[in-house]
Amino acid sequence: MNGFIGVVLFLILAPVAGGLIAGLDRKLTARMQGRVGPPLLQPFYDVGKLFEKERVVVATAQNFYILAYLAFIVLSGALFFAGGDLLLTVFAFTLAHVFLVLGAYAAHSPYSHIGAERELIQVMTYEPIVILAVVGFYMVTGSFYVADIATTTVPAILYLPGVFLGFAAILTIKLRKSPFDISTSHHAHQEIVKGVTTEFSGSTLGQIEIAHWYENVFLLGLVYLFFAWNPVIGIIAVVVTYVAEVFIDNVTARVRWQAALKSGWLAALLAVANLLILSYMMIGGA
Amino acid sequence: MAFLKRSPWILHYDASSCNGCDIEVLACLTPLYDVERFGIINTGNPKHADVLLITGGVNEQNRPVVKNLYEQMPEPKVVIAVGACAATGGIFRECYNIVGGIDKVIPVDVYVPGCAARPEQIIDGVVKALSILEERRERMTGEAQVQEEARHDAAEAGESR
Amino acid sequence: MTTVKEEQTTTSVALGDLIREVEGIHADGYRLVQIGCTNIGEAYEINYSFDKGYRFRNLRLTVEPEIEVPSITGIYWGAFVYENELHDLFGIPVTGINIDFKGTFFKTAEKFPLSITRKGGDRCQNV
Amino acid sequence: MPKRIVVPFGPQHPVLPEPIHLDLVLEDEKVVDVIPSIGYIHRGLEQLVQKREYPEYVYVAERICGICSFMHALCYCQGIEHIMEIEVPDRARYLRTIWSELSRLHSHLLWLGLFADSMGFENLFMRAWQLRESVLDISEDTSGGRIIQSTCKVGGVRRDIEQGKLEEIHRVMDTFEEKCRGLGNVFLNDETVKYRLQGLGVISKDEAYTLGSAGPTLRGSGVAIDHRETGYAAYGDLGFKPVVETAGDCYARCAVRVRELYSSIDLIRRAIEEMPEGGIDVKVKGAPNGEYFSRVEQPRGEVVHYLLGDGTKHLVRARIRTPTLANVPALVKMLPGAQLADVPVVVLSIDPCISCTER
Repeated sequence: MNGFIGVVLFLILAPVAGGLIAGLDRKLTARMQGRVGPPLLQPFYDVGKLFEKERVVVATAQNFYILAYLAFIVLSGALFFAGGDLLLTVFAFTLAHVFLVLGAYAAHSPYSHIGAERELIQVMTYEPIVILAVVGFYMVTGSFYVADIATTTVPAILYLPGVFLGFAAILTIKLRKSPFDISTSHHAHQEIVKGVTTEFSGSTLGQIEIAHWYENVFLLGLVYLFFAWNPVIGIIAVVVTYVAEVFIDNVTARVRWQAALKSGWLAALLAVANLLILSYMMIGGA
Repeated sequence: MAFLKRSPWILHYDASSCNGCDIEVLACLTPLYDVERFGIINTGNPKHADVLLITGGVNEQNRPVVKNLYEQMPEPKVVIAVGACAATGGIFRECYNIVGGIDKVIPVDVYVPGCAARPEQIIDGVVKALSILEERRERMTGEAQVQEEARHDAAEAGESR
Repeated sequence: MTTVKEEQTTTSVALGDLIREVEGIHADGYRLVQIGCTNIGEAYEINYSFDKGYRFRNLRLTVEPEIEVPSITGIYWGAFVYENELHDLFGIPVTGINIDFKGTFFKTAEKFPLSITRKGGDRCQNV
Repeated sequence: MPKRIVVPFGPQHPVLPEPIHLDLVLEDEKVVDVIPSIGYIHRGLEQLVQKREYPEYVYVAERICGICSFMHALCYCQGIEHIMEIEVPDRARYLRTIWSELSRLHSHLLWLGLFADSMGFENLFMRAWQLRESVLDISEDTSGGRIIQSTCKVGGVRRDIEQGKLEEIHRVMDTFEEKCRGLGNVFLNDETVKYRLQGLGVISKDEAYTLGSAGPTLRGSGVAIDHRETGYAAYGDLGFKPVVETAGDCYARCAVRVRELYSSIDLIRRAIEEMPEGGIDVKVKGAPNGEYFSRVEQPRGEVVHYLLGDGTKHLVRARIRTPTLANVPALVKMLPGAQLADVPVVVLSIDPCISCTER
């Protein structure tokens, strides 16, 4: 029953929260750049506008793929907030991005194709860490279920500091921020125009935006899990992490994809080392 | 709901201007003028843009590019000609390679005067363009409704027969 | 009182001697500043300008219309921008350019707008 | 062999403020060949000399390019003055120097911003342009125009800057320099910026020299050529040493421009301190008869105005060779081997000014 309420709340509240977070993000970014920035509700205006625009379809298949992308992002978030299996959640999340890549490939534009290739590289970069994080949670709490992990009394962060740092590093990829905004960027201009989203316009682009809101809420949920033993600290940690990501966006240039991949895997190594030490301690303790 | 007025995304193109107006267009985005306050973003991607800010008197080589950009933008859209050259060809109107004004190539909605046009003037031009954009949107939804009703009527007529 | 520390010299050069002269200048360690052309009514004056330590040397080639001019890109690689310009704006046939745009470097409304004889023509010379 | 694809870059592209088109031949993301095509801004304004009288042509010269506007007017006026043997009053020479260096400051800050944008460093773009506004304020205060100033004319300058205002500019320069140094430090010391720039688009000293490059592109490769050394306007009195870096990569070109900011600020200060009294223009009679290759150091490098007059009010020919055109061959040599992500960075590292190039 609790799970059902979680799903309903997520479906309704996540886009609201995601949009507000995006608005705060833009405001904060503007302040860091010495500007006033847009109104808080700007992301909602943007998406509203996108749905008012004419539908221009470059290739018919792409709309289907984007709808599937949105659906699977929502599904993975829903599974998460229902307290479901974290492994399943992560794989649904990956599948969603495969649809995004397919959508970008369906359009005939070199920018969109290069963006799609880079998106795949990004998936390769962050996937190991996400899986390692799930393994870490299992090692600490003994369960793959979000419901168990969220109600644990064990401070996961103390056991998984390396995993958390690795996760924070790849979070800039997922939030599409510098230094790792190589496949598409939310703010800055790029050599591949808008990368994966170049060929999407109107309501299709609006769907991508909404998917991004759901995605951000889900990712911040994952951050929360590291601190779940104390909800107050958890929420503070989520806010601090997000502000730190915005800050990093504003003090770095974009790197090349090779460096993004390398950093991602270095972060993964850090997480592996963390887990190895953890398993050694547990075996030693047992 | 009129979201369009609150979120005009801009595409800027330099069609043979001297750069003066172009750097002023860019200056609008930066901290002193900061047009993001009004939800204005410089997208650089015609497929995402609502407003085409265009400078310069258009030369022969630019003519197809300008047309192409205009056609790639989804409706509703507006075109703002920034600067004297974009209005008439300006100081270069007698040059052998200048067509003379954006309106010789694509329809223009708002003309921003100046050589170079100042950022305040450009922002003013964008604000003016927004009401035109809103009108276009209303007409577009209106037309869609009319079409929908016509289809509905035709369907009903078909059933009753 | 302005004192500009710069000397300018201009020497005429015959078409047959152009390449040899430019080779000499290159050997002396001059860099290429520009190649420019002037339409002087019935002929073209082509100025090849070089500089070394603010000594400005200018070779002036005077050619009738339709006369082929050899490219100096074999000596100064970067000269292709100027030579394509000579062809596209003045309609001067330049032979042997390393990167030959064949009339597409400057696409003008009117072909060869500054040419004496082929103004408005549309046939590319560098085929 | 990897599959080759051709990616069109421009003419409309978010990182390019002006249209230039490059066909990039890529293997995966590596550039193997590049074919530039230009002409999107070719207006044919050199021809206007036959329709405008020579003093009026200054307005056209100013609009060759909106960024180096003042320098073009200066170069043209100095050329006419040389042909007509006009001696410009000392105060005018100093005022010209101040406006020239203000243009260089605003141009370099503009470039630094665009360069940061090309690396995906949006914050730095905003900061550079924010700083640039204080230069534009001075320029607006002294001439009425933010970008096109119209202060230079044949025989001198059109406006004077009164003593009080000069002192104010001198004062403003202190805080301005401090902020410039802060900004410059980020460009020269930030790790991600260094990572993007060092070793990228290398042009050796000899190559830069024989390719005929100009300005910071040339000086970034270790060649100390700066036309201000010849001492036109007031540079001869003020003394001047070119800024040189030796690495020849994008970082070196960036460093040259950053350090030129400081040297420009210094020149403005000294020009104000040594400002002579007197008139600001002389009366110009007659018409130019003769020819001259007038050269001035623009922010992007040396610009050449070849002016030919036949004793009438209309010149026979004005041929304008701008620094970007001279830097195109170097660009064609720099790009192959770079990653697609580096293309905007390399292209911007020569500070392309397409309006200048194509006239």
